[in-house]
Amino acid sequence: MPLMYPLVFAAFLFSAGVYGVLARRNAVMVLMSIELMLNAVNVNLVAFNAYLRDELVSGQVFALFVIAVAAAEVGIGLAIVLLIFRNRETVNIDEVDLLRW
Amino acid sequence: MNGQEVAFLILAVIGGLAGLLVVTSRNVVHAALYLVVALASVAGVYLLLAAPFVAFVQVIIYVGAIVVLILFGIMLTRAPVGRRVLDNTLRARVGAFVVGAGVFIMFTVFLGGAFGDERIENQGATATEALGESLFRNYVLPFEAVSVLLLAALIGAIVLARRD
Amino acid sequence: MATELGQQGGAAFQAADGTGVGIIVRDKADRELHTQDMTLNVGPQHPATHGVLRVLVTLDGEMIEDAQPVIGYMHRSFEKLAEYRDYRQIIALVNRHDWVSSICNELGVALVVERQMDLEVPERATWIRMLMAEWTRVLNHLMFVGSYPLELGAITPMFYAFREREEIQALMEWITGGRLHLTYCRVGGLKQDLPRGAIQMSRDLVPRMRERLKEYEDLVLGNEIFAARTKGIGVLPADVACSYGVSGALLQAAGVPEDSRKTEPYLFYDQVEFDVPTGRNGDSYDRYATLLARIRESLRIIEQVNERIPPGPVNVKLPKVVRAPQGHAYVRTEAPLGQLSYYMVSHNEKTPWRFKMRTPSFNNVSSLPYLLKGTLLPDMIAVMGSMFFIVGDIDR
Amino acid sequence: MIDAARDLLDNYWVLMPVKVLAVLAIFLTFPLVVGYMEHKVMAHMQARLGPMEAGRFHGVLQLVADGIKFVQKESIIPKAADKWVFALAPAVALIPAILVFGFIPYGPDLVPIRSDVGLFVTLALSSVSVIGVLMAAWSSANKYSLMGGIRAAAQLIAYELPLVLAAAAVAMQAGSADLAVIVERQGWWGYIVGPLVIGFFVYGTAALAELTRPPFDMPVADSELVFGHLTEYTGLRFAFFLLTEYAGIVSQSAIAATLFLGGWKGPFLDGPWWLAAKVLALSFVVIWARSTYPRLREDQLQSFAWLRLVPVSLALLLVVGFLKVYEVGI
Amino acid sequence: MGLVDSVELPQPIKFVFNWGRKYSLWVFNFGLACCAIEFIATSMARHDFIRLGVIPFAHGPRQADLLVVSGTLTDKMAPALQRLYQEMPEPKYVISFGSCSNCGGPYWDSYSVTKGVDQIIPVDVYVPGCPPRPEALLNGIMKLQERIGSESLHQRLANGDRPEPIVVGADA
Amino acid sequence: MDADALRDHLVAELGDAVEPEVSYGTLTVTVAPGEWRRVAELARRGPDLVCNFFDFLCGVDEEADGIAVVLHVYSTSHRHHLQIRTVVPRDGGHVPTVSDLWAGADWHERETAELFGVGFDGHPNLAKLLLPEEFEGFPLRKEFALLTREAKPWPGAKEPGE
Repeated sequence: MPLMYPLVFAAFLFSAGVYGVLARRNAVMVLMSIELMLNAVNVNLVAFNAYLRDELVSGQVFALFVIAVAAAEVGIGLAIVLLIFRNRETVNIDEVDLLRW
Repeated sequence: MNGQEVAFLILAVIGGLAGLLVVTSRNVVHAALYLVVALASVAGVYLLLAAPFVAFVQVIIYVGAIVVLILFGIMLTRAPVGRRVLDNTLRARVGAFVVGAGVFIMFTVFLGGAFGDERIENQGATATEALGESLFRNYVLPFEAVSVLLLAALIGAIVLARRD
Repeated sequence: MATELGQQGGAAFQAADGTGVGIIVRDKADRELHTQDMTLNVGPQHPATHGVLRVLVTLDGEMIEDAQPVIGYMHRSFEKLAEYRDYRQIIALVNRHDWVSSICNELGVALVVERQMDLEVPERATWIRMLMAEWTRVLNHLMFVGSYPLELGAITPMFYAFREREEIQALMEWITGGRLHLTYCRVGGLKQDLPRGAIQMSRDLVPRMRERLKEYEDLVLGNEIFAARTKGIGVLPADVACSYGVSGALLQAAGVPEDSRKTEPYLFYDQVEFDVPTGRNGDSYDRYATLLARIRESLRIIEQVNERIPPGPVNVKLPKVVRAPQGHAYVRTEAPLGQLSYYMVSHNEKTPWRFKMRTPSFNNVSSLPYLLKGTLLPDMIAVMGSMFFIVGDIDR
Repeated sequence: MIDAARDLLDNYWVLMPVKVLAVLAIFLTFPLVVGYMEHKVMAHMQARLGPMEAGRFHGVLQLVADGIKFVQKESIIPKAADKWVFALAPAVALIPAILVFGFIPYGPDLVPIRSDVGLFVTLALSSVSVIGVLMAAWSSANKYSLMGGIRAAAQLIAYELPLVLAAAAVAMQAGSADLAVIVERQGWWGYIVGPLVIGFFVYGTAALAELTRPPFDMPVADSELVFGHLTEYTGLRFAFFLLTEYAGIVSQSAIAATLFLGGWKGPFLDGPWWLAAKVLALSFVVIWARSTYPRLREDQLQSFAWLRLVPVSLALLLVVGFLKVYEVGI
Repeated sequence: MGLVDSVELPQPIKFVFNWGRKYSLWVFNFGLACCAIEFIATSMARHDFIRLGVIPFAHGPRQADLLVVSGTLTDKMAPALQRLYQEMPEPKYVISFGSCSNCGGPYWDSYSVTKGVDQIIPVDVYVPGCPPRPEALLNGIMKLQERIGSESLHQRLANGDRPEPIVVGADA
Repeated sequence: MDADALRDHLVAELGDAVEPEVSYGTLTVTVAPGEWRRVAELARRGPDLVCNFFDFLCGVDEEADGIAVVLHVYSTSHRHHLQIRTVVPRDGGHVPTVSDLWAGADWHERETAELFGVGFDGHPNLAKLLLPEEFEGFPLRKEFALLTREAKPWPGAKEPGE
């Protein structure tokens, strides 16, 4: 399989994520877009791992790390979203511009 | 074109489409469900790239936990629906589109220039054992760092979500 | 920027009001908003209400901020219909308002009419009335002994309770010919004498029931999950209970030994030995335990009554048309669910002028808003189940 | 003749359909058996008889009759519902439940799909079903459904952790995540002699919670939420959810039997029948729990997971690791 | 609704389908008053209608095939019953259990009681009694099953051709 | 205190404001609507009365005299019953609420209001309790005839009391 296949796929997912982060104003949607970007990175990692036939399988190990970090990020992110919602009754990030509420 | 490539293309098209829908859907819950599809096809891509362990971890963590968590959050926050709640203004969206498309083109061109002719040779699936060895021999330190990060995230989430 | 309301498919929660552009500084009370209140309509036909009681619940997350029972779905206008029925027909009518304690309901009517007519009931009839009333009490309590765990998710006790009920109902059927609405009491006595072997049947049944009661204690009271679900849940303090007029097992569980069989004995309750069980904390667990203890006490009474029924007539001769003299009378009895009193105004006609039924469930359930405030939604079931009410008894 | 048959079976394109059919057959029979068992076992525990008429002999065809009935029922999609999500939800719940059956080792060489990480595959697949539940809950446009869904999600997240940890302890003990290898390395008595017996109980409890079976059935608690996420479902779609539930019981029992009870191994004559017997025994326990316990409250459920099961399973992992490293045999 | 009732099915298929419906009557108990207790008694140990394939696991109307209205229907409750009936998917059957739901019973002259559920929804089986004994309900269920075993869904649903309701005990 | 002692006590406390009557062992005091609240408060708080247990509150149609409102309370500590009665006019009759003295009176007053059409001043929410919102009339008043009875004769073989 040409290496470009997964790379283009990853690039596409990544740019979709970029678009999402910029275009969305709902915090949960932004979180989801970030997940897309992280996944794109992972695809790259695993693809290069396969391409390089790495003895240490570093690509896959890093992918696992990224997944763990993503889980932590979503946990924290959603905790923040719920907190904001509870206090402000909105999950739209551009309405959360008051430092103290 | 061999079977593997065909399978990859199918997965990529499904995943790409789902990814696109995630960022354009007007309904948060639909977006989250499209995210499931995108993540599952990514897991399929891992399988094709001879990384079954990562693929199933992807399913357990992403589909089984992260998306469930996201859906949980959405349902608690009453699942807002509609373009105006979810998206920025048209101008911001056009800007975002330009940035996104630029990133995509840039990546494609650069990576195509660098690795355009390279091929991934077929190989047997990575043994989980090899992955484990590498993880706990060469990457113990990052592994521990990630554990601490997770712990910190856990505590942070609890602190944030507490009522008082 | 106004937010669009979620009115499309699946938006089960209605979205919040739009918030203004920039930030509108809200006053403090507004700022402490939690998750949005949600009005949940439990009922009218909701399994938890075993019957038709609707509760309008305002929720904050899973916390109940306000609960308003909406009743009347079973309002069958007993009080009006009683004004169109003569005293014998009223007996057939009223044993239907609390449909699992028919004898106890009829008994009150017979007593209030007899009181107003100054009738002396034969001794044998009074003892038999007591026997039947106590078996009815056991029958009634068994119903709740089974249904309360069912509401908490334990299905089996219900089946056991009905196994027991069927045995008692067999006895009732032998005596009266009916299963549910026995219509056995009459003004001035009883419909008929006991059939052969009835007392022996009743004697045999008591130890059997005692044995079975132990099963409930093991299966339900001894269950950790049951205890965790009910201890400290739905605490009803004694003074609040009194001011709501809560009675029966609920009041006794709150620590008030109020039971008109003891405090103002009617029939021959002053001639038998029994205790009024009380609880300590007034929570759901205590209410259930009190209910079981009440069954034990009833069995004790039955045991004594079995031995004391004297021979003799069971009826007094009455004129063809029964007229209660002018005046008003009040009779208070201890129905299985609590204090059942009848207040009758008579104008010396063949039908009563006004027939007020003070049913236990009506007062008991009116304390629900007090009990439910501040509890969790799943606790609502634990609290409501422990109220031991019959919807017909609320709405009449 | 036998050689010919063997050659035939060696052909991938012959073998694959055979495997698919076999898995489907297991998937369609065992849940029905368990469903019928639930009827009968509960009935006899409650001094009743249970179904007696359908199929003449003790109502053996009761669930078949149910199936035929559900096929004929009108399928209603509520007007306010999100149609696609509503219609797809049963499939999303059902398909992973079927797939799990493909990874279970039924006998010495009877593993339909053998995978290096079979343990993770089965766990991953059984956790996907909850997406179907959430889809059903949200799309029904019904408050009871939604609350059921929220509860299901919270419950799943909480109990996924002890489940995976207990399974990880087994993988650690066996030194493999391949289910076939895990069975190979157990004696017929499985891992229930030794510290892993705690793991068995943790796994069993967590699996019960994942299945939303009593005493962890708050998401579908009838006295609180009518039928949870199933409230608005009718006919065949509802039947799919029911099938998913019973298939879940079977597959979780099978995984538990594989991990802790020696899978297809038995005191004499190893083979799939042992697995079947163990699965039925474990399903019996699941049903037994249903007719014994009331359900917990939501917060009690959460604190039970986080304050009891998670620490216990972590400690178990520690102990197993310690014993493994210092080669103290279990 | 679908294929099942749009055409008259051939006999063997019809037989199997009717058999399935006959022995899988998921019942929703619209328990209103006294009769609900006798209904519960019927589902319990001694009478146990699960023997006949009447499964009381339908927690909501959506899963129910058989609606048993047991007890007094009041005017305040009637809209809820109507809505509940509409929420049930076809083919659905209704048993009116007890005098009150048949005709108002002892509350025939009340100002707040609906004089019979058949004013609100169509009824397949009437079980008279105040309250009827569990055996009467079992009898009603068996009579209904007999009818289901020989009926044609096509006629019932597409043509709206409902046979005369069964009255338990009328032929005795 | 038994009913007679209670009567003497109340007469001593309230004088002419009350009109006591002991009927079959239960003391009923009839008061003017204006005195309703005062007597109720005394019954609740009076140190010798302490009627803390709310039994019932109901209406009685007294035809030409108006509508009687009857309140029955009980003392769990002294074990005595007290019935307080007042008569209000048929049209627009009203008495002050006692739902703040006994929480249980809340529903009883709502019920009496909808069945008899008696107003209770100061009641927090006098909405219909038992009947559907659209129901018209006060069914427990004597002039409210049962329509079914008018349209259809008594189906039994005998009239009541025959």
